[in-house]
Amino acid sequence: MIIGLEHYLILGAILFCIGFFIALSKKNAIGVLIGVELMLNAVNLTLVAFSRFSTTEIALSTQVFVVFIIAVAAAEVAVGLALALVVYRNRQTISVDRTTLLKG
Amino acid sequence: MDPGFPVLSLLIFLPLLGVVLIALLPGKHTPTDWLVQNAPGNAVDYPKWIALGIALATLIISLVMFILFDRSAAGFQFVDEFDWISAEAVGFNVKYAFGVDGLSMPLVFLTAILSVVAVLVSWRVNLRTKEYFAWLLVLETSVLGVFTSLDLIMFFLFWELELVPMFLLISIWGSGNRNYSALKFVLYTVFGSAFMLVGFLALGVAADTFDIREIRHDAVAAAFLPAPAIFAFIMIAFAIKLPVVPVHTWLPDAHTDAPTAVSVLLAGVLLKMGGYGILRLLFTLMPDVGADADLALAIIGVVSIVYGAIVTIRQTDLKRLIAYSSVSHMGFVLLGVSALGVTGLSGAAMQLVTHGLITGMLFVMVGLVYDRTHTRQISDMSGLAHHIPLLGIGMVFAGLAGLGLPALAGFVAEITIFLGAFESQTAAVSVALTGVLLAAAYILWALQRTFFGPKDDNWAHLPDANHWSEFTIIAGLMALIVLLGVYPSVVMDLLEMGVEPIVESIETVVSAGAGGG
Amino acid sequence: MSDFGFHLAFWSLAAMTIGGASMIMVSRNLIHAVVWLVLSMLGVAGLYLTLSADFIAVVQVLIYVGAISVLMLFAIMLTPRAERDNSSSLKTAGPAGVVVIMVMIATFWVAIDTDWGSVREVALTDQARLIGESLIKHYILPFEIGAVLLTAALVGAIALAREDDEDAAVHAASLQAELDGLEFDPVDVVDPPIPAEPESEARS
Amino acid sequence: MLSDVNLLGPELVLLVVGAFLLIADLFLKDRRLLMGIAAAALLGSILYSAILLTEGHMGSQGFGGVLVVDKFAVFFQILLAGAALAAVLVSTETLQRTPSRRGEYLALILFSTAGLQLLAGSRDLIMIFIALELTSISQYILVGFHKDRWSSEGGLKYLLTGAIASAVLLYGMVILLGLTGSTNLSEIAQYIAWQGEGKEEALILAATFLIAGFGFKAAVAPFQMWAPDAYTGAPTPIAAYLSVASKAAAFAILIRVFFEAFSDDLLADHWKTIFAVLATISMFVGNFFAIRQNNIKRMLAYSSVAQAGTLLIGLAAISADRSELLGASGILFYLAGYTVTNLAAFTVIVLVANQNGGSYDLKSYRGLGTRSPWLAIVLAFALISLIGLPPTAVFFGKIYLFETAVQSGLTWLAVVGAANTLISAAYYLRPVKAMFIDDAETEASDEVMVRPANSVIATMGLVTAGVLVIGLHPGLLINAAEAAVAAIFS
Amino acid sequence: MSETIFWAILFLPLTAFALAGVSALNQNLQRRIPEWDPRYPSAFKPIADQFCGPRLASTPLIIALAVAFVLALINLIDSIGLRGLPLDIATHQLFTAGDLTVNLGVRIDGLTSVMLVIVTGVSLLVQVYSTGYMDGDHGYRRYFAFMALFTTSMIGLVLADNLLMLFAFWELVGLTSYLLIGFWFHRPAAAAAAKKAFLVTRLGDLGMLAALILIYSKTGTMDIAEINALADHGAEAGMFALNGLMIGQTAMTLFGLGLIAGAIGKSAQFPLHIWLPDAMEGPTPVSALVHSATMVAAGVYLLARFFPVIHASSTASDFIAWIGAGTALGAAILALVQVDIKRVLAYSTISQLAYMMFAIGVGGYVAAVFHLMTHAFFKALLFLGSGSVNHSTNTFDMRKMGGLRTMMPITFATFVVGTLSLAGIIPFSGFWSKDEILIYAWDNNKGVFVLGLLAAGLTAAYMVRAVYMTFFGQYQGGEQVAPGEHGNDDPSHPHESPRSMTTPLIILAVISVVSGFLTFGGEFQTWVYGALPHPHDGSFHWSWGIFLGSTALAVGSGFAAFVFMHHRDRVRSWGVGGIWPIPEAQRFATNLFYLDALGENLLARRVFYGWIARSSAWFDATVVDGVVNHAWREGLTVAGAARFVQNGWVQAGTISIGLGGMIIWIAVVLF
Repeated sequence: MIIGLEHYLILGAILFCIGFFIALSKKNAIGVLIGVELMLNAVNLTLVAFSRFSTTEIALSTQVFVVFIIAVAAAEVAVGLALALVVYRNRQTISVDRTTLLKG
Repeated sequence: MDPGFPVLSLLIFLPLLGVVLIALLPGKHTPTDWLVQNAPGNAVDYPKWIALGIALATLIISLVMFILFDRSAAGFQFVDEFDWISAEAVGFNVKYAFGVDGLSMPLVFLTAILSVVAVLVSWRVNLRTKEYFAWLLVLETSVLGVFTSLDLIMFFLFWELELVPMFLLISIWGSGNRNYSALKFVLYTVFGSAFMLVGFLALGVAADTFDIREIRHDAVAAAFLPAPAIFAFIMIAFAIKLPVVPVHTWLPDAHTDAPTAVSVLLAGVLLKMGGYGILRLLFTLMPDVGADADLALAIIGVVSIVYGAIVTIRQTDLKRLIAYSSVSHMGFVLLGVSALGVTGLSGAAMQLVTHGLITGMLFVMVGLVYDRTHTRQISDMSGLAHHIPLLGIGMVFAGLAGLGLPALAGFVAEITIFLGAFESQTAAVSVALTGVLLAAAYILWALQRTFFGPKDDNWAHLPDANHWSEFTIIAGLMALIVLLGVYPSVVMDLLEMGVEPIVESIETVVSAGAGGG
Repeated sequence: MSDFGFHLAFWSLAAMTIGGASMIMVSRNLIHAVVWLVLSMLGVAGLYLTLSADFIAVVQVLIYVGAISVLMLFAIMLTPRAERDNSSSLKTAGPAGVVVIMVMIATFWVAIDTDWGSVREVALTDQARLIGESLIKHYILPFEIGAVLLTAALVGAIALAREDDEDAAVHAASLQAELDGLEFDPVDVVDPPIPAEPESEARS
Repeated sequence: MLSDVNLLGPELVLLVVGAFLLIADLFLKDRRLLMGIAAAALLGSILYSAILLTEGHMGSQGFGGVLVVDKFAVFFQILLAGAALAAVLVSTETLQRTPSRRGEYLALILFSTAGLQLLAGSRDLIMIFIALELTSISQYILVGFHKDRWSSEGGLKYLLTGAIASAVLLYGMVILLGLTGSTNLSEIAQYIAWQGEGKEEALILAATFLIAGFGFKAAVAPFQMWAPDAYTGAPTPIAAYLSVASKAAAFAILIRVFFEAFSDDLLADHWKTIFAVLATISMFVGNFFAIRQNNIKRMLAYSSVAQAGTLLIGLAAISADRSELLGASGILFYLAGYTVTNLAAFTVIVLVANQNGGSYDLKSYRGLGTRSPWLAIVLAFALISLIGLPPTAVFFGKIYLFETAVQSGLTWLAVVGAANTLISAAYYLRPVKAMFIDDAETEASDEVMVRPANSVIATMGLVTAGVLVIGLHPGLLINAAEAAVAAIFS
Repeated sequence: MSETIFWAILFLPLTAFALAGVSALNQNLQRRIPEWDPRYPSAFKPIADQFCGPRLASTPLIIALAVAFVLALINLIDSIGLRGLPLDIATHQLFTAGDLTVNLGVRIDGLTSVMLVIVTGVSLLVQVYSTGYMDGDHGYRRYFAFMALFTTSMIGLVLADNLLMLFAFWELVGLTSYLLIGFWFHRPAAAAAAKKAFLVTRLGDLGMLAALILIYSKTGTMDIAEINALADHGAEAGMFALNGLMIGQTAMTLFGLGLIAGAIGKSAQFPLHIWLPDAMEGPTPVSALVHSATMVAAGVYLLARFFPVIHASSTASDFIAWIGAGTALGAAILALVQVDIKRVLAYSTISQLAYMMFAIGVGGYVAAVFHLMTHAFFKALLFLGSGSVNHSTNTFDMRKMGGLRTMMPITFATFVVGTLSLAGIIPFSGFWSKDEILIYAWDNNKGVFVLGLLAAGLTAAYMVRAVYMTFFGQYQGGEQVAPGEHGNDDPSHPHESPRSMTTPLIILAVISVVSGFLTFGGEFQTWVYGALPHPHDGSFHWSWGIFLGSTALAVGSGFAAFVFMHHRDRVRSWGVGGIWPIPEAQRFATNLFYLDALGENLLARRVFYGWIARSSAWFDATVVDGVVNHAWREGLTVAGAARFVQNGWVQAGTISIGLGGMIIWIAVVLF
């Protein structure tokens, strides 16, 4: 059996789905962020897989894309954690099912 | 008739100028006893005088137009147009175009008259007078715009514009359950105009123009939407406005809770927008569909006439009673239209004009009575004619006009409709005849219970009509109603001129259809 | 790519990645979850290596394992123990499961069913230089914007996280509001009353 | 390369001044001055866009094809900068509340605007992603900028949802990239045209994820749920900004991606259905949820969902054949009208909140008609415009959009849209009723009036004039919108 | 004779109406305005009173009517010269609407001339009488205003040259009748009677309107002469055609029946007769003029006008013959049990009008018109006489009168003349006209003849009964004047009425005697025939058999009634209640055969108002409006409840993103 593109794509898909599930189900805001990170990792894995199995230009584009995604992920996490901190200061909790002041 | 001067624009936007004036000049906000308010020495109340002046000015302009109107030339006169929006690439072109023909001229004149009446009948309004009169004038502009627009989008614009003043006028200056009624009015109208807009757009897209004068019914056949659907869409709006059963229930509520002036305008001109629209848009632009829909229209019309009248009989609130009677009376318009002949259509148009005057007067009278008694319940009143005989005369007169008495305006319209529609809609007319009897029943019943009968000393202190504004309204409207009753040609000729092209196109279509198989 | 070593590497790294991710799903402790995240990311980095993307792998280890995880740990450490719960919300887990299964079906289907037209058998060499050149030449604008993005995030995160004088006042008022019983009232289903926001001292 | 920088001008002005503001904040303590600088930058950006327009750079691509300056982009650049300008000018109260973070606040608005402007001109997936993230991250921070209970919660929710949405969006982009081997929109289009056969599932999955991502930004149902929370929590100028600028940029990029990259006949039919259905859902959800809101910001948030639905009518119409130009120009025209209208409404909301201590409850609007008639009139005018009544901007916007639907044979969609006007009237009239009809509560009428800042009044005047001018003479804007979309479809 | 004259006849009373209206308005203004508006110049009041006093209401009207009467007489003389042929036909276009042309014009022929004289003459006398009768009444000026309007309308009705104009004035006549019946509108009975009269007659008018519409749509004309010519020609040729349009026999029958419906309503024939007795709530001169002499006769006039149409269809003519005969007998029976003198006269009116109706039905065109004329005079006389009685006793209840023959000799004498005329005693005018009708009935329809003859006998009986109760026996004291009303202050001592009232009585009595002689020589017949499409000379009919039979019956039954009344106490002691031997029959008759109850209470009130209208109103409020309101309310509730979706959790938002996206994908891929 040759391990080809499809393997990596399926792997990425599994990772994406796990991340998505975590992001959708965790109560803790940081838990949700972890899920998002997993999703982004899945995206990156998929991208790198494409990079390996296609022409040169795509290979470069995809890898550049991965770099950008990693950077953005870092920025998102930083801001997310800062916001979580502010919420915590206000509410003494970062549980998203208890921060439901805004609803309806 | 081309005056070489945008007289129609002036006419339509003059009230807006009045709004600006009212906004700039100070208003009087000191409420005084309305009985002595006009005693000598009281300060001048600018807003009402401005409103009166502007309304009179529009009346004079429209009167001049009425006189100058060339009764020998068909088509639109006083046309005033330029391209307003032209997006050629996408085919979205809107013209700023106004014009009057035989059909719209009397309605414009009617609007101007009733606006004056509305201002006069509001003479004793003391709550936020500035806004009140400003909104009244905005209302006048929008109605005039509807009657004179020659572009579908312009028509729609003015049609919608009227909602805002109506909403505020009813819900601020109204009585009873006014918020509910105002919202109900707006929602019903918006519901209708939503469909109307789609219909207009379908028409415009198919014909590649929104200009009423340029849309040909052959083009409509090429629309995405089948022509009957377009017709039905637009009809929904007009049916609600007219109103016909079963979309009429906004009308009693709106009328009951509206201030007198608004009731007058609502009954007098706003309902006419529906009938006008049917004639001007549906039958002018889609004669083929209209000709096919005649039976449906006749049935709806007859149901409105009879059912409306029967329901009217059970009303216990005087304003509500008159409101329901409007449902019945406006059914005649549909009946007349369904005749598809010059006679029937002229009658329908005539009914628009005469009902405007008559029901306007009825609402004026009820409003004046309500000002005094502060009740509209028929059961609360008795023998009012003893205490307020002059108002009694007005009320009886208006009531008799409303039941279609000869020599008064209503008779002319109704008889013309009957005569015009009988041949094509025999059964419908036969049933509709009972409406005449029912109208007599509810009006006479109401008169008997309120103005006649034993004296009620509760009302002994009531002042009769005692202000020049009241005399002016009553006498003026009576004179007009009698004039139209004994010499209807003065408007009938114009209306006939207006509907002739419509009937011609219907006949062309029908004969073409018959010839083609 | 058929040698045994490669197979072993792929499957073990895949197991590590998926296993780590799965452990996050079930872990009840947030700190444990971050540790599992690190494991999973290391697995991904390893997978990058199997794809001959060494530069990316290095970046992955540096940024995710080195920076993001640490950042998260810091944030978690700032909260009390009670807030380190990482349990799933039972209310959302069901619908979330449905959605995720749908996504999974879709992505699997697309991954397997589509002809991706994969061509190249040989891996790219000299990746760091090529990526750098590409960034400077072709993707200069995203690169610059990315820099701004990071600046914005940095500045914003600082602005949010740092506690200023006026923020203290806001918190005080906020707490006061809570004490005053302006907390959300479950009866008032229509709309939570939003009390007046406090005047800051800066207003004068 | 230098000419490329020229093309970047409008954004560059914002980025540079934004960076400068971050520093200037340290030594400039006058908030008016800071605000002035930010406003000047936005004006400069508008001016630059105008210069680009007149200098004949239209259609030039820069930076290796990732950025294009065409009339379409310029239209949005001006619109977005204008919206941001209004948001900046009404931010006096926010700036007062956060004396130590003024620079950051203004800079983030500028960065976010630059991001949105770039989005409008992007023709490359990576560029789109970065621009989107720049604006998103700035907005997350801005929403949580007040750091109180509501603001921070709104910010966090926006961020968490947004992060997930952008992950989904990325997955879509990756599938697209992997399939077509390019990040450039026109190359993607070529690929689809030549080799797209048999790969519909993947393409549609990618497109679905893109719709989800962009739809999230535009607050299209069912991707809208963040919007009410974020708007309610955010500082009001930011809520105003979000409701118009985000939506505008999202629609810009939707038009670009779907009608540059995905315009092939292979797929176009699907888009028509998808957008039509989304439009219907959005309109109903937005209007239906708005009916029972008592918080005016939240009500406008839901209304913005409904407005997004109305805008989607245009997208559906483009996808149906025949009326590409009309549909897209309809969207642009409607967006412009909606932008000025919503800004007018929000300006008044800001002012009223300043007056009454930050309340957005409808009750606090009672008797406004007598207390501050001008504010009440402007708000009423804006709300009337939002319903789509004349003589206002949205009136023609609606007519124009429904016309596009009718022209493309989507009459039912026009009917749905028109029927939704009915529902929307039911709630848009509630504040009007509160202001003019209900009696003021006693304490509210005794309140001492705070004189609003000149900048706010000026903004209010400008946007209100905009609503009126567009309402009375829509031709100009329609022609501009037409010219703008001609750049894409020709 | 110029057309102007006829317009003058029409407009003279109209001018009087305007003046009376001014006077009435002035009365109200004078009474009210100075109280409210201090600016009202007090000097104005005496001037206004001087020129707009009560005399402004009555005097111009009397003058106008006098002039009109003279003009009508001159015209009649001209008409004689022309043998009743159309004298002047002038028509003017009023308005057009498409094919419809509505004209306003006069048609003067023998029939019109006769009618004009009757209307103006009787009206003049009644107005003179009214100045006395209404003197001191608060509504004096209003009264004359209405009277003027009524006379105008009636003249217009007679003059009309086309059906639409006729219908218009027909309705106006109905209106003025409404106003006059409800003249004392503070009496609930009067207000109710007015409404009832208007509605019931309008019910009949619907038929007329339908006929009008039908005939217009079939022939395209409303001109009376054209229609008559068409009908006449068709009746001979067996086919109706005009302007190239063919009209079926059914349409012609329907047209006739429609006209008959109008006539039944206006002339109070079964089953629409129920309004007339109630209409006696109006002032007595009104009853005299409106509800006996002129307005109710309009129905007969209408049928006479359209005589060829009625006779173009045997269905229509038989129908009206039987209706008329039945009504004549039924109303006579009812008249026999009334205790209110005006009600006796009212039922008598119904009965006599029914005579004219069946005369039309059996072809007695001239006889009907002749009876119309004689009846107008003697019935006006009788009503005015009853008014005179009332003027001094304040009551119409015959049980409270009696023995007045000595106290009011002129009234008595004239009343007896009227009675003899009505009873058909030779040589009073009623005899000649009634006999002629009976001759026609004998010739054409024996059944109708029998009914008519019986009615003639009953007529004598009830009139004798009325005269006896009023003028013979002991005076029963009258009735005290009701508070706030105007009347004789001392009813216990009745006195003769003032000159203004007795003079018209005398004049009418004289006319009642002599007008019957017009029948000799056939001149009258010739005039009236002149109005038909085929004018021919008339002749005097005479039949000894019928003369003897009817006279014997009348005299016999009158004598029997007199004897019965004279000995009624003894009759009662025989154990027979009332006049009728069977109490049930008595009750049946006094309850007006329960027709009123059936029509008004059951059909109008119970079935229509209580059931149909009520359920419609319920339907409207609950279903038509209710559905909308419910949709609205439920919509709001659902909108409120649906917000649980937006529950504030981040995950709700994110799940909806995922779900939405996936549903799109699945939908697109699968479909």
